[in-house]
Amino acid sequence: MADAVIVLTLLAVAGCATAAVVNRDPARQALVLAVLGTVLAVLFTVLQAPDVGLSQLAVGSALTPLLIMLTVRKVRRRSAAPKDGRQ
Amino acid sequence: MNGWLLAATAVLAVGLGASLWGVSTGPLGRRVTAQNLSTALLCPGLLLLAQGYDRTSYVDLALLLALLGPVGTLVFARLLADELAGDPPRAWGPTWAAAALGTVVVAVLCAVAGPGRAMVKLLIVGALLVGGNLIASRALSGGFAEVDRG
Amino acid sequence: MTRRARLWLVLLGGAGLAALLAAACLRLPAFGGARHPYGDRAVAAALARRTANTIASVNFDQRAFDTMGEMSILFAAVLGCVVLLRQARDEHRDPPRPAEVAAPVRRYALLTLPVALVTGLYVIAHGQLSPGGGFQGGVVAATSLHLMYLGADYAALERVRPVEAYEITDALSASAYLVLGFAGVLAGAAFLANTLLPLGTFNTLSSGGVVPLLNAAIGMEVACAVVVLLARFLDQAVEIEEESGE
Amino acid sequence: MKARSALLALGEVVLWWAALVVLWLMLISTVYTLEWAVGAGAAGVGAIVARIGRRAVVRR
Repeated sequence: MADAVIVLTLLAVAGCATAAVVNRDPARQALVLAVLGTVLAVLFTVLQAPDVGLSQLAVGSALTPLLIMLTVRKVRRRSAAPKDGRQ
Repeated sequence: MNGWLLAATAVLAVGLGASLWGVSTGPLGRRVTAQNLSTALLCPGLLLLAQGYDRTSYVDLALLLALLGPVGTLVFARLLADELAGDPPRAWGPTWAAAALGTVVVAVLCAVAGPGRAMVKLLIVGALLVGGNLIASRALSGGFAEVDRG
Repeated sequence: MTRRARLWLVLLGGAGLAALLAAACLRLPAFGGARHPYGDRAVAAALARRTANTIASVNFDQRAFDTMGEMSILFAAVLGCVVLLRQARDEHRDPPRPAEVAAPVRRYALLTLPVALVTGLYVIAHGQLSPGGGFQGGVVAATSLHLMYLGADYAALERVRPVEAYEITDALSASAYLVLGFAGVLAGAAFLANTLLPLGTFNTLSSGGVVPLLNAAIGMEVACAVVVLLARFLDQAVEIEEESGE
Repeated sequence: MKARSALLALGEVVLWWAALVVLWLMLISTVYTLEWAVGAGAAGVGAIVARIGRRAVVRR
């Protein structure tokens, strides 16, 4: 019974990772990835690895979304600018 | 398996299911809301896990999630402001429900911890969690309306 | 090299890797046991050096050389980003207009920034005592500074974050790690050997000999590296315009 | 006037510093001299950044 929480989080990680792959829009992928980071941190916690969980939390919850969304913004501006001259 | 772990499993089951379902389906506004709620629902789960494993140092995980989760939502609110402007997500019902869950969990854990520095730390986590989520919800429903770019 | 020869080379290398992995897997300890030979030895060594968090002892004492490699990877990766994302000749800087953020969000950012920064420093300082350490705390401290961008605008962020200072500190803290390693050599022991400093009292900030110092160096390095990395990304996303795009 | 604004700035930094030292003391488990010193230093960094950040937002 004590393993129920491990099974639960493992299933959630598998589902979340699949959702991240199935989504094709980068912004939506970044959203799923942010949730995946948090879910992975919970998985590491229930596996008694809080150091790794903290690393995952620090990187996955804010830093990775920020890097991805900044890249998306740059790419969108780049493809939008020559067409109508608007940023 | 003690009661705390059972409670943590229940909270995590609800939190993981709801945020996973919300973030992978539906319009963009609902997905961003689900990302915001994932912090509010999983952080109480982490606090209950720390109590269930009887390791006070695991509270640091909940502290970091309460600090950084809303920051992640602010990232999306800021950089997706254009897309969200047309149909700002106003999910105050789920937001307040998640805030209530966080408040109840923190209150119960404080009652168990008794007065002391551990209790104040739990209160700090709770304040950061609830405040951060309410602010992030506010930011999603038009907090960056005047931001065009930059 | 022809396509065929390359394919054979890949197959040969893959087969060698597979053979080595299979040989290693056969000698692994049994799956799912409560005890692990490496775990037992690592915990004993950590307690002998009076380091409360075994992970920190593995990272900064027993396998400090590995951590040096990881630090160099981060350093090189950030250096590569700085070179790739620099302002090219056909681009110019166009300072973004100041942004109007809703007042509660701005106040939240201003209040949370110092709290998150201090929490990051707490995670760094207590790396050898509780879960956490230089990497985790460094990322939190670096992320906290970017609340200025989220809660205000890019100009406000640039005022709390002079990039040049962070670039210099990044290099200085990376070399501080090396200097601490060579101090062991000068003292007559090996590179990065933990024989330099007294081991201190168990479960205090000064315990573990050189571990807290290496931990602090990594924390500074990671924090500065993340700030520099995000600065390049932000420059590209917010400020740098192509000439044709204007 | 200049002295007054300098005093106000100092007061703001000291207030932030005190609040952040209290935060540090709540985060840690045992209190001793070195912990005080490290906490005071970290709180100092946080207080100065808080002041610079607020000025960066207000002075626009």
